[in-house]
Amino acid sequence: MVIIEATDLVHSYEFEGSQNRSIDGVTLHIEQGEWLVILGRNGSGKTTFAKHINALLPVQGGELNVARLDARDPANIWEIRRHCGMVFQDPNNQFVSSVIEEDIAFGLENYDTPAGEIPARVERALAIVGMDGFEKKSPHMLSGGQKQRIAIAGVLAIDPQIILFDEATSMLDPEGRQEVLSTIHKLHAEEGKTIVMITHLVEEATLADRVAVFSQGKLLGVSSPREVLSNLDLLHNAGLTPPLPIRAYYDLQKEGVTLPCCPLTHQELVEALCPSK
Amino acid sequence: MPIEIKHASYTYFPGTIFESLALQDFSLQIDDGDYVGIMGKTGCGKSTLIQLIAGLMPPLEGQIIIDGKDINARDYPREELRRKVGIVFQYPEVQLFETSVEKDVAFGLRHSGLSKTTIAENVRWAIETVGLDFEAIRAESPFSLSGGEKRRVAIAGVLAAKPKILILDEPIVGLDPRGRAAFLELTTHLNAAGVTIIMVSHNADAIAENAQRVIVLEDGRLLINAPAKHAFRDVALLQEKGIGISPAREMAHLLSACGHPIPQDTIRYQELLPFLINIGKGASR
Amino acid sequence: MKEMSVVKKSIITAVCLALCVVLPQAFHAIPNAGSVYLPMHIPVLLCGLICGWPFGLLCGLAGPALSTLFTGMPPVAVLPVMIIELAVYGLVSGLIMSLIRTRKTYVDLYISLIIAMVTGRIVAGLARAFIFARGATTMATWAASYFVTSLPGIIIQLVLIPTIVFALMNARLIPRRYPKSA
Amino acid sequence: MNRLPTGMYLPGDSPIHRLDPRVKLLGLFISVTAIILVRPLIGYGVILAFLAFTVALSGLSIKIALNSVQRLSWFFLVIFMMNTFFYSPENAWFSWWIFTPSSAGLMQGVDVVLRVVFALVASNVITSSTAPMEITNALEALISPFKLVGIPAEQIAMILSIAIQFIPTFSEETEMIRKAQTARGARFDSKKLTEKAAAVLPLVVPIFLSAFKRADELSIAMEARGYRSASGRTRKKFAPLKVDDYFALLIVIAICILQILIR
Repeated sequence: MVIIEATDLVHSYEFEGSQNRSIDGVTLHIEQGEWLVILGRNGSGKTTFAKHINALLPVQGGELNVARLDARDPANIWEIRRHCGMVFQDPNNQFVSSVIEEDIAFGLENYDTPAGEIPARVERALAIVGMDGFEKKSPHMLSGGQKQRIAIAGVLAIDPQIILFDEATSMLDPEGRQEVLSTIHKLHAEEGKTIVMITHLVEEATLADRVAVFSQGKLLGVSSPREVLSNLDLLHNAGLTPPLPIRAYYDLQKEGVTLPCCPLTHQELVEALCPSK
Repeated sequence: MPIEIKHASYTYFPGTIFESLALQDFSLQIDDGDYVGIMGKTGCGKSTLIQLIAGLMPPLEGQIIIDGKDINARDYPREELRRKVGIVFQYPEVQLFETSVEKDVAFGLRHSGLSKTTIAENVRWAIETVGLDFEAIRAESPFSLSGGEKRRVAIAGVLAAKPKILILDEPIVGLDPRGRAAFLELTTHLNAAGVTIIMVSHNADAIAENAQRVIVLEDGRLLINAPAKHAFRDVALLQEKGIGISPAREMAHLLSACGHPIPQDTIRYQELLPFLINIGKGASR
Repeated sequence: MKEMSVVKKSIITAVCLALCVVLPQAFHAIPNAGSVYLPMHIPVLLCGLICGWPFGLLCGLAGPALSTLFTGMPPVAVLPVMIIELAVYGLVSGLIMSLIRTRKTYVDLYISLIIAMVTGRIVAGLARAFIFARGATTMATWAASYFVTSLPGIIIQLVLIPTIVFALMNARLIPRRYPKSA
Repeated sequence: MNRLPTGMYLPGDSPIHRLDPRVKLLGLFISVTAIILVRPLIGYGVILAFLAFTVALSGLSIKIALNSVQRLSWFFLVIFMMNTFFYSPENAWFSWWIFTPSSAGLMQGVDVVLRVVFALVASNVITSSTAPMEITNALEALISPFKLVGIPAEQIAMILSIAIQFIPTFSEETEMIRKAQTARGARFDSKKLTEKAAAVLPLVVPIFLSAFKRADELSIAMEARGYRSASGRTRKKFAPLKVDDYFALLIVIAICILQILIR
C-alpha cells in the first residue's frame, strides 16, 4: 500500500527577487513499511522534498498525499505531522528541555495526550531506542549518537507511521553513526515504521529497500540499492562517489575481469573473488 | 619547523567533580612538511592536542616547542605564532563575521604588519586556492553564500596568513562527496608546497589516502604513531579499539584471510587494485 | 516581507535569553570587559528590535535573572535595577521599531536604539534614586554611571547591533524589513 | 574555559535537594526579603545561623556556597569604599576634597557587603541544589496565576526552558569561536576605544548568527513535532507539597516575620 504519493511535485523559493527551482517535477511513491534512501548532493533538492512530506513546506505545484491525507489542504497539516516524524541533522538543535523525559513528552503534549498516559509512552519510546534509564538526565551530557537516539525517541513517542531522517548521521562520529543506523534498522524491522532516510553517503544506501537519486531538483532514478549503486553513470551524474566494492567492480571490468554481479559490501566482493570460500 | 610536544598533560575542570583528563604525559614530534592524520574516538584528547599545538591554551605540564622555542614562554611572540600556525576548526563557517568575503579573509592579516598590496595579494591567493572566483565573490556578504562556499571562505581566512603549519579539525564533516574530494586535494596541494598538515578525522579513508604519518590517541595517550603504511597493520587491535580502518586495508585483510596474501601496508585503493585484478584474473581462469 | 511566526519569535527570544547568560561569561575572557562592553544589553536590544516589544520586554525581565541564577552575575543586590533598565530597553526598542518606518532599515534601527538606550538609562536612574537608594544618588553620579563610564559600551552597541541585524538578514535568518533596500 | 560556572547545578540527594522547587524558589524570595529587612545585630545572627544550617543540610561545601563571592571582591571593595568615604559628612573623621570618611560610613559599607554576601549564599544554595528545569517549572507554577491578567505563563515557561537548554551549547560554541578568532589573530585586549569596538565584532557577530541559525532549526523541529502554540497542550501536573516542604516554608516565613518584629 502506498503511504506517500508525490506526483509532479514542484517547489521554488524566492531569492533576491528571482525564482529558484529547488524541486522540479518529482513523482515518487513510497510503500508502507518500506525503507527508502534518498541520495543526492547538497542542494539537490532532497531536503526540500522531505520537508514537504511532513508539511513543513506548502505544496506549490503538483500533488502530495501522505497517509491518505492531501498535503495541499492546510487543514491536514497537523494530522500529517502526527503520522510523519522527522529527525534533523544537528542533534543540538532539536531539544526543548534540558531534562530528557520532558523533552520526549513535548510532542505528546502538543497533541494534548492525557497527562496520565505520558510517562508510560515516554518510557516505551526510550526503551525502543535503548536509552531507558536516561529519563532524568540532560541531553547535553550525552554523546552525539545518544542525542540523536533521544531525538528519535521524541519523534517515536507520538507513534508516527513514517519517520524521516534528514542527514541525521552526518554530524556524528563512526560510533554514533552506527548507533543511529542500528536504531533505524530496529524501527524498520521491529516497529514496522516506514523509513525515509536522506543522505549523501552512498554506503548508507546499501541498507535500504529502495534508493532514490536526486540531482538539481530532479529525481534521476529510483530502484533497488544494487541496481542504483551499480549504475556508475547515474552516480556520476548525481555527483556521488561509489564505495570501494563498486569502484573495484568497474575497474576489474576494465581489466577484463567480470564478476557475476556488482558487490555492494566488502563481504560480497570477497565472496566474488574467493568463490571457493 | 618541527613541532615537539614534550611530556604535555592537560586536565579539564581540575579539582571539581567534572574533572576529566585529556592528555597525559604526551610526547610527540612532527617534522617539517609532514602530513599527519590524527585519529581516535571522541574524547580521546585529539582536540586538546591540536589546541595545544596552536598555542590556544598552555599545557598544565610539559612544553610545546615549535622551531626550538617554547611557545608558552613569556617572551614568545604570539603574533608570530598566529601567522605560523593556522587552525581550521570543525564547522569553520561559524567564524565568518565581516560584511564582505574579501574583508573576512583579510581579517587575520590586519595586525600582521604586511603592506596593503601584500595583504591584497594574499587574500586573492587564498580565495582562489580554495577554488572560488575572487572577482565574483569578493564583495558578497559571506552570510548569503551556500554552505559549501561559506566553508571555503572560512578556510581561505586561515590560509591568507600563509601558515607553515595547518591544523584541520574534522574538515570534511558535512561536505558532500565532491566537496570532500576537492578539499582533500587542496590539502595535498598545500602539503606539496611545503605546508605541514595536521588533520584530525574520523574518516579512515581520507587519512589513509592522504596522510604520510598516522597518530592514534586513546584516553589521552599515544596508541599508534607510525608511517601511514604501517599504522593500519594491526586490524584486530584497531577494530577492538573502535578506530576506523581504511576500506582498502580492510579489503586486503579480508582477502588475506581467505588465502590471497596481500601485503599489510596496502592502505590505499590504488595500491590494492593490482592485487584485486590479479586475484580476479586467477579466479576467472 | 514575510512576518515571522510566533513560534519563531519565541525561540529567538529563548536564544537571546541564553545569550544574556553566555555573552557576559564570554566577555570575562577579555580583560575587564563586562562593565565596559555591557554585553547583556546586546541580546535584549536585538530581541526587542527583531521580535517586537512583548518579547523584548520578556528578554529584559528574565535575562538578568537567568544570568544571576546560572552564573551569580549580576549580583543579587544590583539585579532589580538592572532588570528595570533592561526591561525598558527591550520594551522601548520594540515599540519604536514598530512605530517608525522611514524606508531605511538602518535609520529605523538607530532611532529605535537611541531612544531605547536613553529611556532605559533615565528609568533606571529614577528607579535607583527613588526606590533602591533614596537620597544617595545625585544627578551627577547618575550621569556618570549611566553615560560616561558606559560610553564605550554605548558606542559598541551602536556599531554592533545594526551589523548583526544586517548579517542576519543576509543569512536569511530574519526577514528583510524593506525588500531590496540597504 | 577551565572553570566551572558559579551556581551550576550539582546533583545530590540532601533534604534541600529533595524540597519542592516551588518551595525553594519562594523560600529564596522570602529569605532575600528577610536579608534586606535585617536591622539589629541579633538579626544578622539569625540569618547567619539559618544560612549555615541550610548549607550544612544541603551537603554542599562551604566553597560552593561562597562561590562567586571571591570573584566579586573588587565589587565589594568599591561598595565598601564608596560607603566609607561618601556616606555622610556628619561625624567624619576628616574631610578632604570630596572625601568624608566616617565610622557610620564604615558600618554602612560592612552592612551592605554582608547583605550581598548573604543573598549570594542563599541563591547559590538554591541554584546548586536545583536542576534549572525544575526552576523553570516552578516559575511556571508560580506565575500561572498571572494568566488571569493575560500573561501567557505557559509560553514564557516554554521560552525559559528552551533558553536554559541552549546555555551549555552556546557556552561551548562561544569558546570555540573565541579560540578560532584568536588563532586568526584577533586582539581582544586592545586599548583604543575604536579598536575595542572592532575587536568584539569577530566574537559577537558569529555568536548571534549561530544562535539564530539554531533558533531557526529548532523552530522547524518543534513544528515538525506538532507545536502550534503554548495553549492547547497537555497541562503539567505538580506533585502535592510534602510535610518537609510546608516545614521549610514555615521556617523562612518565621525568620522573615522575626526580622520585621525586631527592626
